[in-house]
Amino acid sequence: HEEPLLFEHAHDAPEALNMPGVDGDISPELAAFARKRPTNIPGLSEPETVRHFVRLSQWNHGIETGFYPLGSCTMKYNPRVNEQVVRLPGLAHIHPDQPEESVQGALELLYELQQWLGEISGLPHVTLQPAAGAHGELVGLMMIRACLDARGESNRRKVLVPDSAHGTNPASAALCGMQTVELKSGADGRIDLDELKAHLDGDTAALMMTNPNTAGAFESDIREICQLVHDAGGLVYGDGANLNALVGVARPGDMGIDCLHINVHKTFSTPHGGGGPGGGPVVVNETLAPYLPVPRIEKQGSQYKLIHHDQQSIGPVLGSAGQIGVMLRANAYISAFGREHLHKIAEDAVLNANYVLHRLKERYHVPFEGLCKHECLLTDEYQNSHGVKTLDIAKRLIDLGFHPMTVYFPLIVHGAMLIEPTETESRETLDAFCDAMLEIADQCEAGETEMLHDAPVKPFRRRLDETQAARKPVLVWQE
Amino acid sequence: HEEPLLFEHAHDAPEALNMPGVDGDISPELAAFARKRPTNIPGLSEPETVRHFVRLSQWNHGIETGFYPLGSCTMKYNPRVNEQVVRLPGLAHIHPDQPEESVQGALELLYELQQWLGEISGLPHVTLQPAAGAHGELVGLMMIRACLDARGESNRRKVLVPDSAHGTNPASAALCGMQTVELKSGADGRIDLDELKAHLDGDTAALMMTNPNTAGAFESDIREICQLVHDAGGLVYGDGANLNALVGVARPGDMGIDCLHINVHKTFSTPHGGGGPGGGPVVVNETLAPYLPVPRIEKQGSQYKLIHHDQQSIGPVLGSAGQIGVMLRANAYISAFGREHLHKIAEDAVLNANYVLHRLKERYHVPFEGLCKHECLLTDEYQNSHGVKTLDIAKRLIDLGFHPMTVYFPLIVHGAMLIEPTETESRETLDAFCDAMLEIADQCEAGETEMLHDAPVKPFRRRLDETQAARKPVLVWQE
Amino acid sequence: MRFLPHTDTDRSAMLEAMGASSIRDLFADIPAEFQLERGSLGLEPALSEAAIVRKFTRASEKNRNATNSRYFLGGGTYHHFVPAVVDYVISRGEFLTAYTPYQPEISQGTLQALFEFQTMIARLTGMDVSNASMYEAATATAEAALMARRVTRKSRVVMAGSVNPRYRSVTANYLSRLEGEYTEVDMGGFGTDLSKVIAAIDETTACVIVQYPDFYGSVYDLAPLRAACDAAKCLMVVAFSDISAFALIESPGAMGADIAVGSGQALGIPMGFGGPHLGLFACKQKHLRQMPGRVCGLTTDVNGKRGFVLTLSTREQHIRREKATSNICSNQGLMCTAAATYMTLMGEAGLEKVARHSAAALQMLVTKLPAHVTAPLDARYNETVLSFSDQAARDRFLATARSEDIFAGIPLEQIEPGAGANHLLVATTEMVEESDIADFIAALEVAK
Amino acid sequence: MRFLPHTDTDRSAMLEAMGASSIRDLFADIPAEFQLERGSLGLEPALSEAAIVRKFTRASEKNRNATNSRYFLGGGTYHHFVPAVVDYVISRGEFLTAYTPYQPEISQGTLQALFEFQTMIARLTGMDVSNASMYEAATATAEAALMARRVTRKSRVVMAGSVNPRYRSVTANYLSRLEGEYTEVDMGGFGTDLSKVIAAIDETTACVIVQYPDFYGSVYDLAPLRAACDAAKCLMVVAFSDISAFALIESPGAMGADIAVGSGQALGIPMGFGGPHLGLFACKQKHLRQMPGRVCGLTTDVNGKRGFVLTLSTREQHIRREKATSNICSNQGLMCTAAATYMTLMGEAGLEKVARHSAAALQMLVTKLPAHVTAPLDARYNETVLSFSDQAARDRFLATARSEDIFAGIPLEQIEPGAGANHLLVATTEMVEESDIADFIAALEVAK
Repeated sequence: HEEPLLFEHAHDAPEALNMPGVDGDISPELAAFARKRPTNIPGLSEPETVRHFVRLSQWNHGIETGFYPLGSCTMKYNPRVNEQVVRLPGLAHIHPDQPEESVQGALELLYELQQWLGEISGLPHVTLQPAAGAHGELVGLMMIRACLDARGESNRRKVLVPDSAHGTNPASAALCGMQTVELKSGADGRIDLDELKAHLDGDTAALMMTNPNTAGAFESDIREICQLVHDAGGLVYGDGANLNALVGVARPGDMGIDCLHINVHKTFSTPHGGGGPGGGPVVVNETLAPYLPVPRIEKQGSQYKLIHHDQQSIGPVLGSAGQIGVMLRANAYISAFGREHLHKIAEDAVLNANYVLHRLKERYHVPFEGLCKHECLLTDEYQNSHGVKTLDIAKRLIDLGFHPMTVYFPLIVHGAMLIEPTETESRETLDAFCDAMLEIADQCEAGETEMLHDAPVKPFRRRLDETQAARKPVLVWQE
Repeated sequence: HEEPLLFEHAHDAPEALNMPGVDGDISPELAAFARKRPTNIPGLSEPETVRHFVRLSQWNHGIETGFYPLGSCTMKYNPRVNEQVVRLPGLAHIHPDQPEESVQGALELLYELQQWLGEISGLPHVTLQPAAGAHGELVGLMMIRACLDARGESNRRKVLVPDSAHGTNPASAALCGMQTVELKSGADGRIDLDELKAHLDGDTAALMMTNPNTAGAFESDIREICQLVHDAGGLVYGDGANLNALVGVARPGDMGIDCLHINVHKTFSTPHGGGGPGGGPVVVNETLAPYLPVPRIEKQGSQYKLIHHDQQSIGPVLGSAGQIGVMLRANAYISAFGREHLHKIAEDAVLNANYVLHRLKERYHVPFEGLCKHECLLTDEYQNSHGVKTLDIAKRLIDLGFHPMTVYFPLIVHGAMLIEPTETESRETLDAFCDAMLEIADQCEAGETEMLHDAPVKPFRRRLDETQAARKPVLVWQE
Repeated sequence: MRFLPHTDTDRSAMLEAMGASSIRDLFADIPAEFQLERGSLGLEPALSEAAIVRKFTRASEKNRNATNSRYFLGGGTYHHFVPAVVDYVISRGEFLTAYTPYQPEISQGTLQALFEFQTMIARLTGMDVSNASMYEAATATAEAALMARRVTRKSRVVMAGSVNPRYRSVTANYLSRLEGEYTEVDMGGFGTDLSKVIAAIDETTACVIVQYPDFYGSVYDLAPLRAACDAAKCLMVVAFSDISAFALIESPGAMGADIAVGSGQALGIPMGFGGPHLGLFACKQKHLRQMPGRVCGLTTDVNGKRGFVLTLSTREQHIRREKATSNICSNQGLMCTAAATYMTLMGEAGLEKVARHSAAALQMLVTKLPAHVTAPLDARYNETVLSFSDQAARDRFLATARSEDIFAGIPLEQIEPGAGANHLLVATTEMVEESDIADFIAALEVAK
Repeated sequence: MRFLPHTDTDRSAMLEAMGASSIRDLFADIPAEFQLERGSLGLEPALSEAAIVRKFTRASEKNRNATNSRYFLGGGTYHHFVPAVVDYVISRGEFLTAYTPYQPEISQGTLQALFEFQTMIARLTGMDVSNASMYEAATATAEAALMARRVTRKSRVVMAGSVNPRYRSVTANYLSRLEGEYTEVDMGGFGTDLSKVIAAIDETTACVIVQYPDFYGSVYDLAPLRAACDAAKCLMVVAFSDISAFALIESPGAMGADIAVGSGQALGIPMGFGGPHLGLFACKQKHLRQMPGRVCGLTTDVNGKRGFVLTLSTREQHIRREKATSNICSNQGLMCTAAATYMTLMGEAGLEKVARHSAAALQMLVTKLPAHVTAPLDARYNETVLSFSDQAARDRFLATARSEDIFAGIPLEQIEPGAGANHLLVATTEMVEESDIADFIAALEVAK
């Protein structure tokens, strides 16, 4: 059923809510600045507010309502106990500037998470401050830049980025005042060592790489790659978006990566929330440790401290110590797996992706042969000849009860479909998804092109006109 | 999308959860009684469990998803803050047999509720123990019986019940070992004083009445009715299911009612939960006060006490002091309205019902003229000539986005439709509902009979075969 | 008022449409003498939401609770773990704010959950069928006695004295208003002596009610009683207070129960100071139509698709009125959804682990008891009676334990008024840690 | 492991289907030297759910929090009331566990909520348009400076010294890696002297950043700055830290801001030890295409029905890569839904009441100050600076207040390292009761 915009509800706002606090006078000095025009925020009664947002929620697909095989996004189950514990009053209702002795419990949980992230990544020095993955990239590059400057190599501003990389990589480099040079991927979708060598020089600050890469393939030359970059005087930045393939099985730090951000809203299951909040802790080795941002959480004796000032630090990158609630959820997730089970995250994630690949590889074009890690890459090449594109397949999946996979990314293949099932999906669900994909392939071959172009027909809205939206943007409601 | 029964999910249960506590040996004596056959409870992983029940929830209509005009059920908005406060650990995780001094906070809130219910009803002596309305009826009748026995009138076992009464009334009387005599309603749907007089005699224990009655009409002769019963040596039991019409505006105790149960899941907005839990506190006057069940909550000085034994009490009617969590929600609801606003509950509820009646009365047959209180009664008389029945109208409402009203109750009219909008619905919603009802009347007159017989077509399931279900009952899943 | 959508403009417009001039015009049928002045009731001033939160928080903090104490209380209510998922599911408005599923087309969520609930309860108790809940265990026990009378058309009810005293007193209370005899069989000790129960059976007996594990935690073989009931053509009713037991020990059904009733509070429902809990009612298929309460059944819709409805409603009060099998209407629907969610999450293996840990904790405790405290040595599930030399010794221990934030048990006479005041009813669940037991034992030594 | 659905049977069957013999076969592309032995990481043993609850409960109870203390802390984070409805809405899995709404057909819930959020933020700030959030206020301020450079094609950024020091230092940090000048204007006192700011503007200036109300709570007229910016053809960027102010006082838009950035934490989001909060970004329509971050726009579907999509994505990193307006990708989506719910529940009148009570509490506090403490007497919203004779006097008061469970304020030098150590930054919200103020004043007297 339709639900109007709240501005369209057919009545004036009910009387104001009963409010606690001081129902007294404001100062005449402040009153002189009284707002002259009404805010025109309509307001609904509580019953109507709840019904409005509950109804809106029903138009959404979420992990709790169905499979969400978005490649590079790691849409896994978000434990409910995590939502419960972060709402405990001593964690939810504390201020970042309370005296340290009044927040030792919170600091203890955060410090523990720092230690764990260091251990899991093999990069023992950690900041929890970055608010998201892209923010972590920026922070990591700032640290690399600070390190190079400290070495007297302020000329090094070139960042090598494979053409398969996430778009945030070059954007973060630009924001850090560095120049991106794109590396063309090899025929197997991996980094081409010759291409890398050709671009490494005395101006090179870093290589930004994602491993496994965005085609789902592990960069098996990782040791050599890191060695080449280090020999050329640069550092290696790891984009941790795909860490779910490795957690508990292998550590980026052991491979030669100097600096890595971790998307806790991917690997450690903090909910995506329709776009955020995320969390992008950055883990580094000894080389970069002095440059970590402030405030830092440290343990001194039995006391936990927030260190606000440090000479070599790149300084603050956020107005607080981080997205604390998100970090606490990550602590809870790791606590639940513990030493005994943590590797099962990567193992089942990789098992699931390879299983999907196995079931679909005869009917969908696989651009790069071999094992995949936690996600598998297909293209629409076989379907193109029937006039069906990746977008049609994606939209048809909606009618069959699934969220589409990531489409048209990575950019290095035409019509990419990147599928990431994660460790929290059952074989039953994977089979149902693969069956749906095979049914689409059948329908395509049977010439049901029009039906595929018309999809989706089941959800609340059908295909939306994005061109119209962009050409004449309407971003706020006008009565 | 379909969701299988959990027994049908296509895999074995995952390994057992990690469990706290003592992972040790049980005694050999107990081990001798070990269960021999497996429970065969399949078990799903946590992600699958959540998805299973979230998907099931999506097939339900609730107050939060739409209008729920069920007459005699008082489906009003259930405040979210009430759900929050009853989950506070000092209220949710306490045992009924903890020492009294360790549960003073809980007892205080319950005692306060008792006082409030007494004040609101005009019947100052209160038990919170009955678990639901029907349970309250039984408890009230037990007290009436005990009172009559104490008067030496153990012959009085006859309970007069109008034919418009809820079915629980005669059922509760039977369970209390009393005999029901049905009073035929007058032409206006109200109690016929002559009919009442004709049945009052020396064997009469009580009149059970609902006021306003189930046709939504106030029994304006209430003073005379109570007087007649009292003069005949009987007591008057009030069915509080319709208290929402009176709360803050008039008090049953002032009218001569001796004993009343209060459905807190109706009047005081504790959620219905798909059938329960409810709560049926009983409030009585001085005459019946000695017979209240135990345990009772009393205040002695500044301490709150649970009184477990009392000579004249009818004894315990439940294994605990009541559905405490439900009572706490009722306290929170009354707290929010307070002295200043409580009457608005009845005022807006009655306003809404009369507004609906006003908008529909030209197109739907109104069996009893005049004002209604918190609900209004219509019948399908005008639609019958077009081959359309109450059931068809109800099912068509589903397609139009509304839960049906109560149908075929009360039994005193043919094809009853009993509509109760409550105070928490907006004019906008009432208008939309009335528009839908008028549209159905139009469709009926336009001869769209088949469409109306086919309704509903929109929900997840269409009309279900109730005969088949009852004839060969399948109540458990057989693999 | 934040729950009321109308503005005064709305109210005026609606009144005007009806030709009324004030809301009180709509109350003209209520005699003026009964109409209250607005705001005249003796209530507190309205509270803001923040003030309500503050009020309840303060009240909550006056209570000590199981999350900040060591916990050994039982007697029908148990501190088992409640997974966050259970509370999340029943907090969703689609379950929480739905009515009884009388309109099945838009209530399939509640109905399928009920069907799954009934199935799992039947399997766990070993019975053929389950209903869709009663209020709680005591009233369910009373309803079982009434059902046995209907089934057997006999009236005498025999109740073992080792049934939870609260179940006994509520049952006695229910039955006392009705025709027919009710007999309680005194047990003597802290366990069940079936020979005494069997001796009380005669040919007028409709049913025998025992508890298993009994009120004192004792587990025993019901086979002799089953034979005796067969001989007397009466029903065997088995009550229970912690259903978690049956993941570990033989079920009432396997022991031959005709009717099994008890508490499902262990299945994901917090203690909540006594409620809302979950009354369970299960029986043999052949007695189905005499069962009280709602049931959910399988059927198909007009398209032939599987669906669920409330069924056998001709037993119920809204159809049968005074001839109904019970007067129950509102039941514990939401708690059924909670229990279904809990059992799904646990599965067979998880349920068994809960039971095993609950029983192992008791065994560990009993094994470590110092000599001045005695406990029975026969089969107990997760509850037993500790006996002290005298009341003073027991109360000294209770006081010591309280000072260490240990709720060490319930003085037996608090539930069973006839019991001596030197006994303590002690229960364990999977929430009891080894260190809690060590602290319990240490307190015993201190208070010796 | 309760989050993993596979049994070992599943795993074997899947491996067999693929022709693999063990899961580690699937990791053959990772050099063996890098592969860890299972269970070899230095982590803690796995915890049951109950143990996780216990661990976090214990940690939580080590902290004193705003629900059991009197609270006067601000400085960018405020203890406003969070209605239960807000938390309920964002706890629903359909909002909580959804991804960024790139597939609009099955994301209309998130999208419509975003559109409503953008509209309400635009109205409250008095701006034309809002984006769909930034991380928080400090980074949003930095992004505003960068946007001003793109719009004006000039590079100098002038920052008033009365902007929250954390916004200043993060902005300075962001800008320090890029070309262009950055100047901070020292203010001297605890307020904003616009003449000093205006004096710092020159023709190379891209923007001037001020805070309103400023870091010290001061409210002042921005008209002179607007005129100066017009003259210099630079943008006026207005930062804010408690958006609740604008329900009571003139908005940044009404004051002429080109860009308004700040925190939306006041809109139903708990303090949470510093996050996740909500960064807001609003600007004039004409600068829309230089705005960073996601935006939601209105459009229609193929049936002509109104719907919403993420739009203007050609500004963003996943399309424009190094030429994007920002690198931001994950934002604070769920907090937008929280804020939209909060504003809907409050409405204009409720928001105004929150602001009025917040300001009235400060006014009451300042009026009652004893003579040994001074505070500015000009217009302040809900925050001000109290000055003591010396650090010892201030710290004596803080200690007294702490012993009474009052969090009385933030030592100014904790946020502004250059400040003298005799000042206290004190904030009030609608959660401060009259009795809290009385206790605050009493503590001042005691510690005199």
